[in-house]
Amino acid sequence: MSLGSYLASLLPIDLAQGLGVTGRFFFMRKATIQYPDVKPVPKPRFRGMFGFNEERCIVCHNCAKACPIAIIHIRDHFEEIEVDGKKKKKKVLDRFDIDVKRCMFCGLCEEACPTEPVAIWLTTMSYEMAAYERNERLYYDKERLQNWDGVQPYPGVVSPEAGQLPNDPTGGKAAKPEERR
Amino acid sequence: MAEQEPVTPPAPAVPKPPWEEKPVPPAPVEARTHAQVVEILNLLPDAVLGAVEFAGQITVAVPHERILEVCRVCKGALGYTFLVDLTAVDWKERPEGRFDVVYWLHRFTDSRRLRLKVRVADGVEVASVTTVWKTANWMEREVFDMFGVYFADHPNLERILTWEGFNGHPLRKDFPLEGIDTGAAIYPDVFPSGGGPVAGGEGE
Amino acid sequence: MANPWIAYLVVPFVKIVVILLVLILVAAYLSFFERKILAYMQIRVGPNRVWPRGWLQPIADALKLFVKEIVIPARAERLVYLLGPVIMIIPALVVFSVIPFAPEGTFFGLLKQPIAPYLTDVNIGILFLLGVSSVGVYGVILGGWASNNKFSLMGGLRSAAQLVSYEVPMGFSVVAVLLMANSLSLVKIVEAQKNAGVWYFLPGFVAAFIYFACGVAETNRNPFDLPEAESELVAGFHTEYSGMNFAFYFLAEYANMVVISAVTTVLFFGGWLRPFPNVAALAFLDVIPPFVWFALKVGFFLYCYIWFRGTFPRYRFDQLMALGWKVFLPVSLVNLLVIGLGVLLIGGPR
Amino acid sequence: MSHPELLEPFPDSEEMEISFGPQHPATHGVLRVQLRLDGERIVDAQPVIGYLHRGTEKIFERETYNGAIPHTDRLDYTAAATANQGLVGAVEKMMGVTVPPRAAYIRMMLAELQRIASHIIWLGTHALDIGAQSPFFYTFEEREKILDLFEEYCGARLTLNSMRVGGLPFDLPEGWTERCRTFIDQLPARIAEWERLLTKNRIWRLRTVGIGVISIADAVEWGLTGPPLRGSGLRWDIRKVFPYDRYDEIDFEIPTGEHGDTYDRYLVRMEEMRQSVRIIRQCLDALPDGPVMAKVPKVIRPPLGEAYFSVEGPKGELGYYVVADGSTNPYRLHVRPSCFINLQALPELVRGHLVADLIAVIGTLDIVLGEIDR
Repeated sequence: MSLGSYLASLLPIDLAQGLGVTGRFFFMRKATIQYPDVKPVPKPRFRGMFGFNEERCIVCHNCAKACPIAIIHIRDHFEEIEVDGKKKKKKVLDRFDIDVKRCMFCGLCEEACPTEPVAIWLTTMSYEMAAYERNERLYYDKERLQNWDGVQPYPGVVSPEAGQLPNDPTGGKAAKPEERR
Repeated sequence: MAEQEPVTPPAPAVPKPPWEEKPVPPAPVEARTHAQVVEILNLLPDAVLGAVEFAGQITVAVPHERILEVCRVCKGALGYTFLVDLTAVDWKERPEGRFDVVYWLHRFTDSRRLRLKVRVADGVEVASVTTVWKTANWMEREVFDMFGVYFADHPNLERILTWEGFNGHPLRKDFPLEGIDTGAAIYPDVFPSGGGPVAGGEGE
Repeated sequence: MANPWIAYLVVPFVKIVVILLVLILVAAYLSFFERKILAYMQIRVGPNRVWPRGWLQPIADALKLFVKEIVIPARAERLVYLLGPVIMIIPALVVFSVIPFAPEGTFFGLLKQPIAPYLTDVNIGILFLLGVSSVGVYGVILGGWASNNKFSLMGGLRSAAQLVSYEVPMGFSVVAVLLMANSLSLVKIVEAQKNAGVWYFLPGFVAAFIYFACGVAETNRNPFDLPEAESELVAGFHTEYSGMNFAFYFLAEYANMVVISAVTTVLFFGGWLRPFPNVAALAFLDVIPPFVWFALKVGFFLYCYIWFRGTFPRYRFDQLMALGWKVFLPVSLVNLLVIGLGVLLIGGPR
Repeated sequence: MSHPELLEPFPDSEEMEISFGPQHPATHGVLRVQLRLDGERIVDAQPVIGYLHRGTEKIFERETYNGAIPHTDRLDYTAAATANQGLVGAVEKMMGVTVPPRAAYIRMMLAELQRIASHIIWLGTHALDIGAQSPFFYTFEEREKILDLFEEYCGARLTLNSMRVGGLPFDLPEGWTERCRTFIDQLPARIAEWERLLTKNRIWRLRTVGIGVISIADAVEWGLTGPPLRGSGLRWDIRKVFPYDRYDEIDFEIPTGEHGDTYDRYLVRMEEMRQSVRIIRQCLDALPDGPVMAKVPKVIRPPLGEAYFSVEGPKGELGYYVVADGSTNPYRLHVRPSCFINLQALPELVRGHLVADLIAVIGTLDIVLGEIDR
């Protein structure tokens, strides 16, 4: 290497520039969120834990068909009910199970649901559904899907049992995303 | 989507934008007279079994014993210096040649692409094109691993994605979707015959 | 000290205990400060869970390492495997016996007549220092070879070659100081800087830079941390160590860092002297006691160690060697000539 | 090769065989490299892959076309948006669907944001492997902002599942464009900061200049695409050669290197991030309004036939070869994996270098094992 560049290499300007950058970052605001004490605010469209509403469900099996990995299992049967004189057959939902442990939260079931507002939705802004045992605890049946036992809703989020609406998970009091830190 | 020839929307009285229209799927068109196919015909007249153009892409069917020769001509004379992709399709019901080995070539001079298709029966060897393009090495190994198509004088034709002891070729249509019992085959002393981890769902 | 028993037994014993304790505590807390400062440089917070705001983290680490099971690899050389970390930590601690960190004083009147806080004033101080500190490399090589693991073997051999090739320029930059101070004893060097009225950093800044750079290389620290380059050799020579063995290696590395910083302070930055000691105008600086000056300077160098670790990529092994032999060696030689000429013309202390 | 003097074999060399990975911090996933070393010099390096093989292409054959999209997220799990764009584009080509302009522009923005995020992961881990720890945290802090934008739009941060055949499932939430604009306005300054840490740093240059050199001819021979090909000097990018969505209406450049070494690929990717910012800004300025979904039947049934469609992913040309038999499930859906083909050139790039360079070369190829093993 030429003498000029050899001598130039003795002056560590580039190293000093690098030190400058890390030096400045030393005084910048830290990005760490102390998780258990400060919980990050998920966005309204965040695809988290399932919400399910039995009244709105018309048992059309669309969600079970749309699910790429077929983890929604539905059992139903027909019942004869009298509606103003005419005998009509009505589908009644027996079991509506979701194997949440294998779910990849892609949201295709929510899109396939024809009811308005949808009977099954993921925009519940709650992501804390860890469990110690996966086969029973994460295999949600109809009742547990509606009143989450074992899921910590994000503070301020209305749970489906308390009438959460898919596009309005916090019941109007939407936590502003800026509170993230 | 401006492919080689932009699809010109039909111009009804009120020009509705194409995304409001019901989509018109492209139809396969006989392409023997297409420039790219004519190029090959001039050099190797009997090497082209058929040519189809679908959605703007030319597919040329080539007899499987002439594939190496056609590839050399494509790379040398016709300038297809870039092998984009090499894969296979398993047409189980088809009587004579079960597998379609598909070569997807690209030419930098005028950015044209060409698909060569070779029909080969199960167990019949196809000449390996690693001598023409080095990149074909792993692609052919994957096709062998997934379909069981043998490539003649390939440097090291072994399984690349599944492990050595794996018996069967997963992407064949007759390979069960929920996987096969692989435990006993590899660890006979650990798993009883028929036992062991079954790829795919467990139980329910 | 009238009674020899006290003079040669009790006082040195007390000094040894104090110095050893302080050094180990400083080394342990250095690991905590390193993680904290490095974190602050990387816009994160670092350990803050143990005790309020993480201050007891080193104690927790030490306890964990103490309790953890010592796993010895199957076909490892048991004796050499266990000896490795010991060989590395002993020189690191022994060297501190020579380093003068404060002038003779009466400890704010506690004692009747002044005694020297540092352990000894060996008149061949620097020779002892260089000799003992290069024993540490055996700990690395033996540890790497004995743990019967290809990766640690490579780590051990690498650090051996690295230490040997950086010992030479380090020696030359130290000789430059000897020329100026005209004495091997570290205490006299500091006094020489006091009489000269200027730290040896000013005339010998090239030597200081090279000494510190070689010091970074000696302690296998970034950007020369090849032996324990995580990404290549998994963890270098101490891959197979766990529990207290690993704690010794870990502590030895930090102790070596403190030693190198202390020696740099003594040789080039005037030990416990305040900047420009004889200039009356700066008399107000004397309010800070000498020992604190020493601690501030050592702290600055330790901060530089951590700063380097947060910023620089890692040299490849052959580049590191090339740098040692083709850049540091010639430059330190030329600098030696220049300083020698300077001393000849200006005439240093007799 | 750039290290002639390293190549002559030592007379009494007994080579050491080391298996590097699959659980190794520097192999960016479960890649094993069977290394034959002579001292520190690499005599031969054979990658061994397949540890993350999930049979994605077999699963595709059981899925509906829209049901296959979540699986494409998991191919190159650091670049889900471009993977979706590829599959969706292929099926749209099969059915002759033209995507409404608003959907095309939003897709381009998502793809370019994903390219920046993928390059960020590459830079963070590549610098970390070579020893510089801090860029990893600075870069990932910026990536957090991109993931926030994704989370706000489609509800997921990594596995987006953000596109459907015919357009997009839903429109942008209000205020998204402002947040996106504030992000890309401050990004160039951050990129300049990372460059100040690395580009002129002598140690970084020593570790990357002249390492893993490959000429254009060899790169084409090995089928390299993306930054590894452009680093050698060939100006070739699918977005310019076969423009899809509305890339032909956007003005941007394709950066290329000259020597084809790790340093040039580093410069190419850094420049690509700036070009992506430029693209997103133009998309934001010219974002048309209107529908985000074309008139596409509820059940997607492409006609009998086959088509290949590729997008310029962050790692190279990501292609989808769709063979349809008229039913709702693809008969065969092959993915042209850019990382799988780029990794094939590793032995040639690394022969004659030292072990430390293997780490730099794996980093510069920017491989993701999800896409390699499928």
